[in-house]
Amino acid sequence: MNDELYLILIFIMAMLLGYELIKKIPPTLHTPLMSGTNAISGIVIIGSILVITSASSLTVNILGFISLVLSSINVFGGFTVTDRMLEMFKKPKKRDKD
Amino acid sequence: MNDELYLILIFIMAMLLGYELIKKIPPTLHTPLMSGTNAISGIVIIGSILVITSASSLTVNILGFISLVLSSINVFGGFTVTDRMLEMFKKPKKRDKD
Amino acid sequence: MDSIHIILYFISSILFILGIKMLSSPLIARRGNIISFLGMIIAIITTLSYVEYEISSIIYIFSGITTGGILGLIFAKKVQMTSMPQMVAIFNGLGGLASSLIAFSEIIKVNNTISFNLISVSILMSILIGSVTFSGSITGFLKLQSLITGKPILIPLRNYFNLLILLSAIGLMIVSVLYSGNTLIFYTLLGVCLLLGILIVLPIGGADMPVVIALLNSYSGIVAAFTGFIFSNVALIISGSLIGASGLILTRIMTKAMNRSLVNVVLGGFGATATNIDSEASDKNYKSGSSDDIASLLEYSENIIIIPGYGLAVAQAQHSLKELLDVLENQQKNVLFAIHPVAGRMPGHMNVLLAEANIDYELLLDLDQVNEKFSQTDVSIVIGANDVVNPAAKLDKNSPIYGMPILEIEKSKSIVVLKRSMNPGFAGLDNNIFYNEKTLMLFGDAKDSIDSLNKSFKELN
Amino acid sequence: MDSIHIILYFISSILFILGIKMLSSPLIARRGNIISFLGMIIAIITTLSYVEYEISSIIYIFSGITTGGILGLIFAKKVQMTSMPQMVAIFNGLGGLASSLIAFSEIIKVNNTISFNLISVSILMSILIGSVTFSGSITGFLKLQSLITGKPILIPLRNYFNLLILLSAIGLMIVSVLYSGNTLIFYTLLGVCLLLGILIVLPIGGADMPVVIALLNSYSGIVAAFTGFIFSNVALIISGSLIGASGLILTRIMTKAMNRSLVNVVLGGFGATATNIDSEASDKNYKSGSSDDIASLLEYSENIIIIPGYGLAVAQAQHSLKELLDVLENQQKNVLFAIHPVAGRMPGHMNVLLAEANIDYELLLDLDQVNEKFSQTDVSIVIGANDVVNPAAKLDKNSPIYGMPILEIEKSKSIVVLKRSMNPGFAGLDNNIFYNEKTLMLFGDAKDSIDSLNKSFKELN
Ligand SMILES: NC(=O)c1ccc[n+]([C@@H]2O[C@H](COP(=O)([O-])OP(=O)(O)OC[C@H]3O[C@@H](n4cnc5c(N)ncnc54)[C@H](OP(=O)(O)O)[C@@H]3O)[C@@H](O)[C@H]2O)c1
Ligand SMILES: NC(=O)c1ccc[n+]([C@@H]2O[C@H](COP(=O)([O-])OP(=O)(O)OC[C@H]3O[C@@H](n4cnc5c(N)ncnc54)[C@H](OP(=O)(O)O)[C@@H]3O)[C@@H](O)[C@H]2O)c1
Repeated sequence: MNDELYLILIFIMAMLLGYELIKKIPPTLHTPLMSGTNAISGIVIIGSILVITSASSLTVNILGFISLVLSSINVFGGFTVTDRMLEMFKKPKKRDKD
Repeated sequence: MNDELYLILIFIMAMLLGYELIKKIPPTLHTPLMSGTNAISGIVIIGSILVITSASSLTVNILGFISLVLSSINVFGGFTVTDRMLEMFKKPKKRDKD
Repeated sequence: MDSIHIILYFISSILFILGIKMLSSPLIARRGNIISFLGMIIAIITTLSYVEYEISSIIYIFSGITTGGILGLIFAKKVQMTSMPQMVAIFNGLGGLASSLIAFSEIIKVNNTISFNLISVSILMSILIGSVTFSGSITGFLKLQSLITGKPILIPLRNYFNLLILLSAIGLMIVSVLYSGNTLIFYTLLGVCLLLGILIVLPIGGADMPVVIALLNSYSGIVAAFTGFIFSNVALIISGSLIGASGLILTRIMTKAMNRSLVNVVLGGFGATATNIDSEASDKNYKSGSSDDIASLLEYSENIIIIPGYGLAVAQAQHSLKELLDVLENQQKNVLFAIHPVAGRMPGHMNVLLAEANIDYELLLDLDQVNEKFSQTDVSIVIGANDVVNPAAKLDKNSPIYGMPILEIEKSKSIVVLKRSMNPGFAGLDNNIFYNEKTLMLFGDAKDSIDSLNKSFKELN
Repeated sequence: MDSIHIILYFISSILFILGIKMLSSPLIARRGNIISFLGMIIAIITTLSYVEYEISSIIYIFSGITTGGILGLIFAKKVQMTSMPQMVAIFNGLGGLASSLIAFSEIIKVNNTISFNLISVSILMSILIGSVTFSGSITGFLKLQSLITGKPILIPLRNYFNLLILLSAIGLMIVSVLYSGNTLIFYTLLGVCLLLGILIVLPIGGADMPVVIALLNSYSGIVAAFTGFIFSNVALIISGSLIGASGLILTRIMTKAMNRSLVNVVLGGFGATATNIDSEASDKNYKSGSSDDIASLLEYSENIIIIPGYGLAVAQAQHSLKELLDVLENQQKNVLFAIHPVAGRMPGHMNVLLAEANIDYELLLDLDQVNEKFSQTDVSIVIGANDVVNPAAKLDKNSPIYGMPILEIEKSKSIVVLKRSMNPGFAGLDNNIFYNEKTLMLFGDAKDSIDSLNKSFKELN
């Protein structure tokens, strides 16, 4: 009944939570953050699947297909490139510090 | 339709958000935090009002009344005592620091 | 309840969130508290705006809020800052009882018929957690106020017994769903839960009480959230979960600072066996000085660190301490305060106390910051603290406080300890630092000792 | 969609949250990325588990994911670390386009009949934001890749014109609700929005592009959340809002580090007028040295700070730099790196670059940490940086970068600058530090210069 309203509240709560979490990420990791969120934005892949499986016409099918390809690029490209980047940060070699 | 489920999700999101917020509160303010959250827990005052206004019997009315009194103590006592405490923290006098 | 009311409730929740967020800095914390209060007012007005009234309910509501409000205000004005732990305990208890009464009324309203759904489960959980919170908090209060002994009260096999009671409470909850409609079950459930709260808290020693209170604080939030599920109310749900998170984090901070686990605290008994002090204690030598001795020691010192503890709160010596601070600062000495995370009896207890005496919070250093400073310190003045400077925590593997990080005052050039006797602190342990050759004891109530120190110091100058 | 699917979607959202949270430390960041990926997999499988298939849709889905996946993987393996800004721009664009196509399909499905409710509004907003994100990102990409000029392209009265276009887009949205059922309106809307995206980004100068990209990143999140409202899908809503928040925060960090306001950036034109370099520039004297000169200077230095900038990335000189670091450290010299928050072209650009060369991130200091160190520094080596060390930001009130905090290398005993010419950096400003008497210029591509420096240094020893 109040479904839509509650979804909006969830949206706002997630924004606030995101704000608190991301504020704490050090500048060192800001580029991986950008490409990582890029990858997550590929979540619209869900929408593409929903469009295709409930498609009523060829046009819709094609639109859904295109958006599926685009969002899959985002997902697979995004996570892979972020992983490539983060791998570099993995192990700072041990050094004798002052 | 999915109201209840969404409310549970909101509950979890609020927990996570609370966790992030409260982790950042400095030890200096932990006592005010405890009494402040005490005051906020007086929010069950809403429940007491709802019980009274939909009361079907004297017993319910009395139960509602008692819980209303208790939660009002929490609300008014809690915020006042927290304010008293925080007032002390207000202005550190200026000092020449090294 | 229309959409507009849900939105208003959400706004009030956002204000609570903002209010808590503003507690992150002492400068804006007070405004944060006012914002939370505003959130509360919005929540109350919103509720009053959509419920249907009879004349009688108006009277109940008006008189209820007035009575509670006045009682709360009186209480808030009268309570001593040193009694904060007790106050938080009582308020937790009130919150728990209120929630459990609300849940009870809901059961009566539906004629005891409940089934397996979110509302019924929330009602049952509210009764369980609410009444445990209530009776547990009251027991904790009685212990803190020394109305019953602060020592752990140990019933044999208590943990099995408590488990049995918890299981029977859960059993009753299941029965109440299966044989719905029976009032007696609920009264029994209520009774069992109240008993459980008492029995859980009784075996817990006084030193662990603040942990338990933080835990009960968390419970009072969770029960508010369950109340929220009963009424599908976002304000209750969100603020309840904030409180729940807050209590849990404080619990964790305290147990971590004491190097204990939560399970270890809750199982109880801590401090009950540790009281048999090392018998050689009485053989060891300590030096005790007069306030004049100490004043002249301070006279020739440059860097001074003061370590306040529970005794400062008991003696209400914070204002005298502020005077001492002023006197020392007038002599161009560097004075700092070392605040251990579990000094006193509440998280942040010392901070509130020193703030009350108008001592600048920028002088207060926490464990990490201060421990590297002791080696350049001329005098460490311990005022009514004990466990937080006990080296046994670092050295003695068998000590019950082993592993707790402490303030490392033994690194400083000399040590002065203000307390009334050689008696142990809350953990009931002897403290080798008092027998250190660098240490000078000044016996007496902390306030009296500081006052005479001030006098001696002034006479010197 | 049953409750169980909502719960699964929520679990996948929690994994995204956890994954982002783990980006707070380089040590666990990689695991965090894998956790986010897991969240994505769960979301996809959940979706596939409850939709109804025809044979054709199975083919579409399978081939779509495979095609996209392979393209994505190829792209991810091939892309240079220096091209990150472009890559992020493209990915933003793809996300925006995907969302806007989804919204478009939904409109077609309901036969263009929309009304004033959350779903319809979300559809319209998805089209608006999605296509602006798409065309804006692609324009940004073209500029970054220098396929069109990086300079601001300034159409007269552009801001009024853009406002007009935005208003007409909104007008079209309203019309589409009022005269529901008309396909043409939606095509017009799409066209107008695409135009808007291009026109918004065209006047923005290359130096401001990263800010715009972060902003578009935020948009791509918000549009995902709107897609979530269309399908009542919590995974889309929550992850969309996380991305939205992330982009906004990065935007704010960058504008703050440049001491600009977001409005100022978005109105565009920055750097268009600033290119007329101070005419006296050519009169001023600078000293230029050979790699041998600099090697012997370094030979007698103890504390060295390296300031990398955009030129390091262009020259791909990070591996040579690592070699230089090793050589210097072998000589027991203290070498640190000073990372300005907007050095390079992306937030954290330098960090990624140096990490790629296996330079320990503990040697990387940020603005606050490093500025107090310059006074004890013997040599500051500036490699392909310019604006981030331009004292005009502190001294010249009329400079477009006035107020931006800079790395204060003028405090160090001597300065070495590696760049190709006396040309200005991205803000198009002359830099007085190059004419400082402490400064020695080493002209040439950064990689070549560092390599010859390494050679000279080795010959010395
Ligand atoms: N703060 C928290 O959140 C928290 C939470 C849980 C547990 N605890 C526990 O509480 C303890 C706190 O350590 P602490 O060092 O602050 O206190 P403590 O170890 O309890 O020692 C307090 C000392 O103050 C002295 N004292 C009492 N009244 C005094 C008075 N009027 N004037 C002068 N001295 C007086 C007592 O010695 P005399 O009797 O000889 O005077 C006692 O040794 C720790 O064991 C900690 O684990 C604290
Ligand atoms: N990082 C971000 O997130 C971000 C965001 C928005 C804006 N920006 C802007 O980007 C700028 C960053 O400052 P910056 O100091 O890093 O860069 P910069 O001011 O753009 O200076 C880069 C310098 O590198 C030199 N260079 C270029 N290619 C080279 C090569 N192959 N070898 C050697 N040197 C080379 C150039 O001089 P020559 O041509 O003489 O070689 C140029 O002066 C700032 O204006 C900042 O506001 C950055």
